Amino acid sequence: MASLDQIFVTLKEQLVQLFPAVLQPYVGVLLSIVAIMAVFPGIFALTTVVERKLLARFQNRPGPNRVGIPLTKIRLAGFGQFAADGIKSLTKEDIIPRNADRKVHFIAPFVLVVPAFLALSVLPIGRNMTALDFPETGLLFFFAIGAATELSVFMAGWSSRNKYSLLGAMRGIAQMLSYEIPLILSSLTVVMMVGSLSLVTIVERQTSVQWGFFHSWHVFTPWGFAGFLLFLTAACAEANRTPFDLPEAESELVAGYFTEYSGFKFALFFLGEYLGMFAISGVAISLFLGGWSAPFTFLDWVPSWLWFFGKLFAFILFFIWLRGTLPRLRVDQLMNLAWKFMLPMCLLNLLVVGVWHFTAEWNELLRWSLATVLLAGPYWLFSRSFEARFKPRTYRYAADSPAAPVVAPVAPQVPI
Amino acid sequence: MTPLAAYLLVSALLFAIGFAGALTRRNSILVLVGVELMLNAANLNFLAFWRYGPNPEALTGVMFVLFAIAVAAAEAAVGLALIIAIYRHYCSSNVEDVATMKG
Amino acid sequence: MNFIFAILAGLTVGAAFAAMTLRNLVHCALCLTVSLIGLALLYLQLGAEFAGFVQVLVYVGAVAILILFAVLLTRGGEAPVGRITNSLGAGLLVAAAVFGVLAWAIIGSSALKALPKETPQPALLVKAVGDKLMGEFVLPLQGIALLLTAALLGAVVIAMREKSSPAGVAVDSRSATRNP
Amino acid sequence: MIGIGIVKGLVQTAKNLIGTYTDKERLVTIEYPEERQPLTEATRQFPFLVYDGDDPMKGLRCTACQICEKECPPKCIYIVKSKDKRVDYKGQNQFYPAIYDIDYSVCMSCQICVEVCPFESIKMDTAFELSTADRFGGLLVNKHQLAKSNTHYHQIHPTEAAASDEAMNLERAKAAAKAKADVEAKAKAAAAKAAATPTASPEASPELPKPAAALPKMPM
Repeated sequence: MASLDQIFVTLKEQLVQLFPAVLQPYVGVLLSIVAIMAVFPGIFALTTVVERKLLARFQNRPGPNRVGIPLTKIRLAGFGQFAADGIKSLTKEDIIPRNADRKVHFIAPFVLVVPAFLALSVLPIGRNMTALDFPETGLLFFFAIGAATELSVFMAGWSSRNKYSLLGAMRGIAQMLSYEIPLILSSLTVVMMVGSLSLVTIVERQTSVQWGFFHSWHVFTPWGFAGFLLFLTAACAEANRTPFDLPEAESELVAGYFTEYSGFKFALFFLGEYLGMFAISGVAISLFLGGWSAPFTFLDWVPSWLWFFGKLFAFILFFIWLRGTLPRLRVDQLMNLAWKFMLPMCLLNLLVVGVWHFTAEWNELLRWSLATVLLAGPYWLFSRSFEARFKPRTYRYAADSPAAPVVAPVAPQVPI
Repeated sequence: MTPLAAYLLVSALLFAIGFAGALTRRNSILVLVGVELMLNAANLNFLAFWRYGPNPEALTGVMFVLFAIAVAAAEAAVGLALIIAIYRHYCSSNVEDVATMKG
Repeated sequence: MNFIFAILAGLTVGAAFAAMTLRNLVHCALCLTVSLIGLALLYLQLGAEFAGFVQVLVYVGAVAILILFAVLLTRGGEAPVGRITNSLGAGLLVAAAVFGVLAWAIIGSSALKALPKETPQPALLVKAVGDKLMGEFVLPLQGIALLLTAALLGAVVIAMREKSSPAGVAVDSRSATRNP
Repeated sequence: MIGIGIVKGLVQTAKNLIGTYTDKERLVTIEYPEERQPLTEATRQFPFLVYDGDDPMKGLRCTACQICEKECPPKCIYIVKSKDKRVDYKGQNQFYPAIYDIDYSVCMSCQICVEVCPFESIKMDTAFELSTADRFGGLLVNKHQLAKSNTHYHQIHPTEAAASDEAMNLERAKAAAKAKADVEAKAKAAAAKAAATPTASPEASPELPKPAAALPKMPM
């Protein structure tokens, strides 16, 4: 089973050996790039179909189930849809608005996609399988690269010279900037606990066995669970997924910052969004869900990369599920959630991690209950005060309507 | 030319560009951009000296850069807030229009 | 290394030059961003991974976006602005003089020549940075924390619009209309 | 507490997801080309011309009176009258359409042509799969395409078709009665003529009502 676990690593080594020694490092890099450029867009293609099918099922519809192999009657349950969509978007006319800033308009999608690929390359997708390993700064690299997303959103929104684009871009940037703080703070808990910024080290630390049968994933601790939930929420916002899809709210902003994009560039935006989602899910997996490690020790025989991609797929399904369930937030609700609820919870979580670190010698039960109380109490308090502001809305004129009959008898007096 | 001198020259060039921009551009945001460039040139200097200097273990250069980045971020935030406040008052972000105090 | 350095230096300086000369403010800000990314790559070349990524995170992720926001809020993105002030000649002269002096100092410096030409790449360990921040530099760190808090509050206070309490007005007008 | 509502919602959608696989009642979608919803009798799409008998062109009820052409709000009907006349279902000599075109791409399915037609000749069809690759001429249909049999009409709108047939039978009976009356009158006249040959000329007036009965329909 160890051979199956390392099959891709060995394969790469064998392939590299075929080349002269001078070229070997370059070929190795090239192979990693090709692997990433092939695998993740492949998952993207699959995700687009799965998302549409599942969303349809959540709404009691059958979803796409027709496109299969052309010229035959084989339908593949609709899984040929991504090829049809891809061909359509590649052959569509590329429209650039007359007033648009052509250069910026052209560059924007690439500014989104290239960093997304870079961000994917730091993920440990299996044992010894990390394309770009920064032993000192892996996580920092990821967050630094994520900054390019905002730039791309701005460039796309501003260069289109369209009010919806600009509104979407402004919303998007405000949202991403706000949620970057909870995102970084919640991942900081793990960094504090592990003492390293390297994603590889963080994952390896979670492979240690606890109580003889399961791996000590960070999500199995109070602070890790809270951090995971906070990270998940912030990740949802960073990836512009429903319920945080305000930047591209199609019912109000047409398509947000990529309203004026069509054809190939639109496809690039679409790809970039999904790659960003995969990357942030991958980081969540590496930070909290043990990366490529199996949940239980008796499942260790399953290859590590299979675990990673399985978890990634679970994440994708969860995001789709959320999209099928939750309505979109309002802008003020969005900002309130980030600044008045998530930020204090993140800071509190940092405190709890400190407590957890310094109570390592304590009785497990005592330690657990202390951390849980420290997190759950303020959570309850925060959410109470937070929800107090979300009472069912009353509308002034609707509330006034009972007063209307009082006015009516007055009206006949006017002629007198 | 040693690598250190090359880095220092690039840094000097950046500083001069930022300086020229800050002196000659009219728009106050661009003046701020020039100031940012000058700060960054200084940061490059620090890191170059840390890398090629006699005592890299002390990490003084890196520390200074980290602090400088933090200060620059604060400076940019306050500076831009000032520019927006001035714009709201004068409806202009041109440095030459804000000359009420000129004698 | 020299080749890569030349490319990065050219990118950084060229983008900085463009940032200071272009007419459209948004283009200027975007060029500034490119220049800042070039600088971060130069930091990586110098072996300061941590500083480089912090540079990208703070400058590209926050400062550049802030500048772009400010440009849009002051309606700078709509029309190209005038390029120069009346003091173009003087400004350029001063800047050129500064560059001349600095270059002369760098090239002619004997102290620089005394340094070893090639030193081994020093390792920048994040742990060491953390230790330094919490040990030797803890006072400046606290100072920075204070500064950032003050800047946050200051920026909010300065840029905040004066409140006109639309809710209160609405309530007043309502009661006013209902009373007669 | 924040989160409980989210979990409730997630459970609800999960029920939907599983329910669509276990409970076919949930999936209300009709997968169109294979499955079809039965059309209701009230379905109306675009007009067609009714003919009686076997030959569509001979049995066309339309007399090219052009009322529909004039009434059509979007002006999508184009009619050219024939030069000659032929016998219609009432046994009268009538014109027939040499050209009868409807532009379905212009037609707005208002059914006014059906309302105004005095000859029960234009009715609404239920066919809706009319897509064509030709944007300009593809939906311009001529009388050969428009002509559909009375049987077809009975199939798509049985109640209405029965009413229409009844009305036509009434007309036919009227016409037959009139013709009979005419024939009788003629015979009477002939008999009278035969009976009193010199005083025949004032009695010739009963022959006139026939053209007079046709007249009220003329002024439009």
